[in-house]
Amino acid sequence: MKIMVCPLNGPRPVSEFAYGGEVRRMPDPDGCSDAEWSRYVFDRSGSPGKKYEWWCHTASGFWFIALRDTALDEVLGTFPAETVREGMPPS
Amino acid sequence: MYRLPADSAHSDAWIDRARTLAFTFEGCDYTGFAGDTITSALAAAGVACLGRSFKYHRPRGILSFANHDANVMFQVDGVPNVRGDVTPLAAGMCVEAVNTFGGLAHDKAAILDRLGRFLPVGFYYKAFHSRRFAARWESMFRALTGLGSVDLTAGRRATPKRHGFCDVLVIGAGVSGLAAACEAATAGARVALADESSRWGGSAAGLVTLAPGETEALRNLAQRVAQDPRIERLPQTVAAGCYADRWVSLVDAARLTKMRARAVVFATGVIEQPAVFRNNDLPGVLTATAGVRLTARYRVAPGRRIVIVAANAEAYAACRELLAHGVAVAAIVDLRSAAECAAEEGLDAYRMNRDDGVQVLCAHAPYEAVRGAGGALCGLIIAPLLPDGRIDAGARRRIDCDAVLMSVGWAAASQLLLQAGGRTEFSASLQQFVPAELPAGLYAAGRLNGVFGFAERLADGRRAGAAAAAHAGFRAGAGAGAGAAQTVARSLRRPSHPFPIIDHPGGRNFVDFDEDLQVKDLENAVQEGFDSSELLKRFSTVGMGPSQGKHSHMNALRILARARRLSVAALGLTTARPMYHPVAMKSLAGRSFVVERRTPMDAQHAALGAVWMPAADWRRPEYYAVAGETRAASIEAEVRAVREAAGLIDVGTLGKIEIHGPQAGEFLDRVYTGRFSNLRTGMSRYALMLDEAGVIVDDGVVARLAEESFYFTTTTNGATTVFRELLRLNALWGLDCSLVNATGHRAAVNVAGPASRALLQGITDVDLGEPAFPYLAVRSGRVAGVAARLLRVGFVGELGYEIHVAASSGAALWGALAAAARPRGFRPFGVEAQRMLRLEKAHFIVGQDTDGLTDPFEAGAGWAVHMQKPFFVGQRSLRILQKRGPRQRLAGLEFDDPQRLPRESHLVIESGEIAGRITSVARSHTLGKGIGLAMLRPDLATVGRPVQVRIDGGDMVGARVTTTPFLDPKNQRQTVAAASAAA
Amino acid sequence: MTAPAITLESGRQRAGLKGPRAADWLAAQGWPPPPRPNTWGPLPAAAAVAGAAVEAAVEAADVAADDAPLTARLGSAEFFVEARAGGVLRGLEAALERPPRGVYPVLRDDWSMALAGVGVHAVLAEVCSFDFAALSLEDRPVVMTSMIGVSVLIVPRDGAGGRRYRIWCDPSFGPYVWGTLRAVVAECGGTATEEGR
Amino acid sequence: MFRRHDTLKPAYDVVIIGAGGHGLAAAYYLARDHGIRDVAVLEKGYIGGGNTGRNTTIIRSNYLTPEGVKFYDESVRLWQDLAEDFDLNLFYSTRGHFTLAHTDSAMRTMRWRAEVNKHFGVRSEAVDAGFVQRHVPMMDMSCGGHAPIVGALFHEPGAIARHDAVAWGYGRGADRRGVEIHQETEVTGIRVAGGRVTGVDTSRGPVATTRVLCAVAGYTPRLLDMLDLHTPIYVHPLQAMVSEPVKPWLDPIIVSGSLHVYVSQTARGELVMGASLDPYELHSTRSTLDFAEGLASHMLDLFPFLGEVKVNRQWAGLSDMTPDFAPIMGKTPVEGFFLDAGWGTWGFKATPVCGKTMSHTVATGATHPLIEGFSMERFARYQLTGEKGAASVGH
Repeated sequence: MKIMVCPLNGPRPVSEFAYGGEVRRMPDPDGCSDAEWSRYVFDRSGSPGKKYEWWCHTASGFWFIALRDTALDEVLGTFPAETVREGMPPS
Repeated sequence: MYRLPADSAHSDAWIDRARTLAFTFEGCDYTGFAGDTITSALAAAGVACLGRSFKYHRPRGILSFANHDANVMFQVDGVPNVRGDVTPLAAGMCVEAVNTFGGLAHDKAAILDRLGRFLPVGFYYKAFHSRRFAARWESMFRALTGLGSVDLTAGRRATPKRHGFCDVLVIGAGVSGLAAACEAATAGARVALADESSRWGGSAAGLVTLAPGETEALRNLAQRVAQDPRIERLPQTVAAGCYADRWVSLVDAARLTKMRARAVVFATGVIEQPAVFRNNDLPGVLTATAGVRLTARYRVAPGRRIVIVAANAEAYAACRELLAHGVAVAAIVDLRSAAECAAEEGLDAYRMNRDDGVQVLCAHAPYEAVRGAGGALCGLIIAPLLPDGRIDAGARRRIDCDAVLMSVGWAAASQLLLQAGGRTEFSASLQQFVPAELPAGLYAAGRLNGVFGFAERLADGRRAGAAAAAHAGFRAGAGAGAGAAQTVARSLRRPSHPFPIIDHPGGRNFVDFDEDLQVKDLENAVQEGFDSSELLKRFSTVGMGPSQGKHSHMNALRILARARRLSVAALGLTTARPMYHPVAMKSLAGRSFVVERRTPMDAQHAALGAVWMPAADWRRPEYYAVAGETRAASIEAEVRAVREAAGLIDVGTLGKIEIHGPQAGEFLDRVYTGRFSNLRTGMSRYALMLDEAGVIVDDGVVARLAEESFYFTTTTNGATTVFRELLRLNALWGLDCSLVNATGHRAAVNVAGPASRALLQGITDVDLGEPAFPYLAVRSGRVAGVAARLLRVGFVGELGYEIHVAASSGAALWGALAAAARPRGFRPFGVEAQRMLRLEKAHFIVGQDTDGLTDPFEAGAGWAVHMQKPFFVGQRSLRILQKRGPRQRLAGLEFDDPQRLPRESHLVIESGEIAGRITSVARSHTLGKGIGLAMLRPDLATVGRPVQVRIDGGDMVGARVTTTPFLDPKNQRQTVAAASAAA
Repeated sequence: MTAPAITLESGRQRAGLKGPRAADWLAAQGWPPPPRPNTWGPLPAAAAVAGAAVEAAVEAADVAADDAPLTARLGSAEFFVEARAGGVLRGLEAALERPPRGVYPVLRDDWSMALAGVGVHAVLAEVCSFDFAALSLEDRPVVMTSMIGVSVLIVPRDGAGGRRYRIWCDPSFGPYVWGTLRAVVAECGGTATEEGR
Repeated sequence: MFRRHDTLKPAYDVVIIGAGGHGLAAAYYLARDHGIRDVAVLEKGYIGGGNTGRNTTIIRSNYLTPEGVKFYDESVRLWQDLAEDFDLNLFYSTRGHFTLAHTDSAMRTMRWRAEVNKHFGVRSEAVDAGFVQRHVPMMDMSCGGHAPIVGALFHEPGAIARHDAVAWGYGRGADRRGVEIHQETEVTGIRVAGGRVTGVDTSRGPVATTRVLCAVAGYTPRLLDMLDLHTPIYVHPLQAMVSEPVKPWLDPIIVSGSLHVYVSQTARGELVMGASLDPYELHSTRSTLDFAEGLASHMLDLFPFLGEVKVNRQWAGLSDMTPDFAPIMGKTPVEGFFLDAGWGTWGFKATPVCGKTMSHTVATGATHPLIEGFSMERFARYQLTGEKGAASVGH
């Protein structure tokens, strides 16, 4: 089974984690148009690529960010969740 | 075939003649020896025909004797599709052939063999498809299909599963595998060594004609493996699948081991491939390795007069081994030219001819195997093979024999390596696919790697073992790891013939023995346009049988290549997928752990006669059964108790969350539609949660315990996902607050009813009186001596208190409440009564009265939404939804005839169109009415509007949209008035 | 012990706390927190005396050694404290009733079990995908993982009786975890006991 | 059965991307019903090599919403005649389809579906546990004691068919009518001028055309990227596995939403088994062990006697999912570019009607009435289809 390296708990099989989807920037709800908002709510970057994703180690309730190649299922790196607020390093 | 006599020269390596085992096959009695497999015992008894083929029901015998003989599968003591060639014989076994009609000897379906020419490949697709035939073909095929049969009465067998861990996993314990394991262990790695066989040595095990040095080397390796504490030995273990990050499933009789390895060495070897010629499927025609294993290990001679069809050095080695065991070989028919033979095998051929009278015929090919009286093999017709590859059928002649051994080539057992993400390429010089690119941590060794010589395989194994250990972080010290530097020494000879396929006008030259596919079947498929390996496989089903193409895919590729005038290299293999070898479902399933949650009062509910219903991972009392009372009556009585006196319900399955910190209030403002930052300490408020699209996903109650501390509940079903999402949002927003999940650590009971205050006051130090403890207030204190949190709630529409205590005090709390309540007509109530009670108050249940698209306005919960807040999840979407307008509305219905009510999910029909659906319905005895909630088309959702509902059988019943709540619209029962009334 | 043995423990006293100031506050209470996330530390000497005294009365010596009071650091800002006898924790519990800003009490009503004996790793291999055998105990690890589908907290310790694993889980999963583990232990030829029975 | 074309023509009336069931069906109906025969079907791999050849071949129309039911019911009707249409046996076999309910809330959804179905004349019934037991007597109604079956949705017309043959049949039918099928031909770009399609670039050179139909399931997002079109489509693998052949014992198709199992027995005697989507995004068709473990365990909950039956092979396909579990079909903002996507886990059963409706839309330029509810714009308008409610229950 796939191994995910949790920044807190170390390498664990992916079955110990919950997938939280790709990290997406929320547009300013008051500034954006209805169209922009609906795109944020529904649209996804569906093509394979290197994506920043939310993952949660369920046994410890610890959320973090993983950079994963969704074509090959290769985890290229994991980061603490704060990274989301500090702004992500480029894929 | 027959058992060789005990012989002083060669001890019986694998069988114990002192212990005979009796068993039955097709109803007849047989005996074998301890150590025999089912197949070797039958072969020793002279039974040649062991099964019938899948499609034509032709008699079949041993082909490869290597765990992949799809035609030698048995029904053994009720177990279907048992591989006889590897299954150890046990006393009293009841063995039967699969896929016969009226028994193996007189299989009625054998008629299909004669019909054969009317059943070309793809024929199934082309016949019987008209309406007229449709029904008939189906019953026909369903009758003929399948192999073994399932015993529908067998019980579930739970075999354990375990996780395994090692630095280096070596798959295959042949010469190279053993060397790899020892080398890796020498470097200090934790090694696991797995092999299908019960003995180490692979194909070399048990051979008496190895060179002395080879025998000794093998013995030393086996001893080393047996003794080294760093090597975990896994004999009789099949590596069935190789998954991501070197996660390998290892299957043995007892269990499934999920092995996590830092590095894997594939020493899986090669699988011998049959020559393709007419009647190559007759019992008595088998691969040379099969014949050698029968002879050397089980002391069963394949025949009394044997012909070997040859195209490589292994053929001559096999011949030597047979001769050494005193088995007569009449002739070697070598497909290679005289020059090639002379160059490669000249000396061997000369010696065999001189010393043992073995006739060696070069540049000849098998043309047809001949069936004698009684169906047994009686001869092989051979013909000269011309330089251009054609057969000179005119010059054919017959050699009498009772067994034909085929040694014309190999297919790499690369399936696992490919599953693991390895890549192979076709080597024209070897006529074999060899590893090209391997992902980090994966290594190949031995014949799989194209290395055939004994010494070369030893070295290649050492090289791979050292490299694997190094990858896992273990570098051998000086002296050890001698093999590490060496490069792969691939065979200089050609172990496989480029085209061991002989055309015959009469066909019956089988390529795939599982699926009964002949040369022309594949050629026709290519003709039809199924001319890539994947399409050919799907249309002809080549390689789709139980052996997954292990004997057919190389020859099928060669036929495809010839038909398309391409090289095998240009075509490539079909994708390799798990399982490498079929795995029983019991092994995969294991004991299957099913998570169950229990509240601390579980035993008390059971004692009270609880009838359970599942709720998330929990079980909750649906109602409490009372002797001599119907389900309906019990539920009605539970409702009445709450309305007239008091009732208790275990609400411990609700999600219970604490949030602390300066920004806890703001956090709640963001995740719920309501405002909580302004909630007064000691008070609570209904809370509604949306997703980003504005859809209702959960609800509960938020209580403020202190300036910076809140305690709130979620639905039972939502508890886990809601808490997880809140953790994510907290990580995302980085507010100064932290969340605590108290769901399992706290027990909770709701005591509700006009008498609840009086009941509870007796056992608590909290002042429950007005105005000390008003509606929606929350207090801390002790109940029955236990530290408790009390919330005054009104979900069921009565004066009521939710009491939350530590889980370990839950049973005590329930006991105390029960004791206090009994004199007052106490009755515990279950989920059904609670649904009735809340329905009378028209409180919706998320997920029952709302669906995956319901927004708060449609649900009539707009009052709980504070659009003027700066932000909350779903708010922006609600603005859009407000513009769009509701697509449905939740409304209360009162039915015309309480005796004739619809069921939940029955449809509201308006002038022939679906105009809504009933989400909740019940006959309220409190009100003496039939009431319900329905999601209606907005234009129908106006008070007083009559609607029609279609019930079972298609009849219509009438109802009228009414105001809600149905009961006590001013909510007086759950506030002051009701309380004083009851006091 | 010659075979795996599992014990359902009772009578443990536990406290939990979390928050930005939890570590400092704990230290101020005389409970030095383990410096690194997901590690544990023993009870400070002062408290230990009181604790040990009580324990000596109730427990066999070797178990008391494995079973001495501990503080576990779960992630960076959450702590879990357990002692066998109430006396040890009374002070801390009292202080937690009125915590300062930035320190939040966490109710810990876990079920706890202890797994030990020869073949203990065979048992664990059937119920958990974590490689405990390869785990070094030098820096006192705390393992949060999933066991038969349930989140558990595990503290391994090497004691007189060999490797011994303390296992904590949410009480609502307690009966399931206990029932399953005792069955697996029994299958591996081991024994199961409930304290106070 | 189909010809191999050595060269691509410089231009075609219509280019269809993807030689799966959907693409070939569209080509077939374009040629047969609309007389448009100058069509090229471009396939990166081989005919039917995608989800057409990877699904578990279940055909049913027991959906939740009017648009869904009508659409699939038309499809089931088309299925019946395909074999004669193609002169090819599709092994279309009506088995009856049980979607098991283990909780009263699941039962509510079953009844909801049954009622909507019956309203549109589709034979479905919410049945009780006794009915299920009578029809599948060998099944353990307690499911190993932890998920007792309380009832089911019984859909009598539920059927299975030989998935590959469907693609081959449509392929042959299209081929015979002049459509060119080009395998091993990958589309590398889509040419647009002034907001309308002018052609496609391929691994074998450019092709001019004014109409492109994209029917590539899991590869849809990659194609849409070429046009900078955005959709909610996300891709997760869906896995399946098959057992060795055993003598027939299971007639109906059995689906359990809460146990994540669906199973049927093929004409060869194999048990074809599937479960729910993989839990995270991935664009590779790798297999996982935990899938096989979980599915086997749930299979034994239903059929404890299968312990000794061996699993022969596992595989996976890429499911193109949407937020409301309904497809995205019809026109797009790029004129001349038509989309048939978002089929997730149930594209196979809709193959014929997708071909019909998409060919109509491509040929006439007018969206076929049956697919109006599936437009790409519905998300921006917050007009999602109600299938979301049904998603929890089976395939």
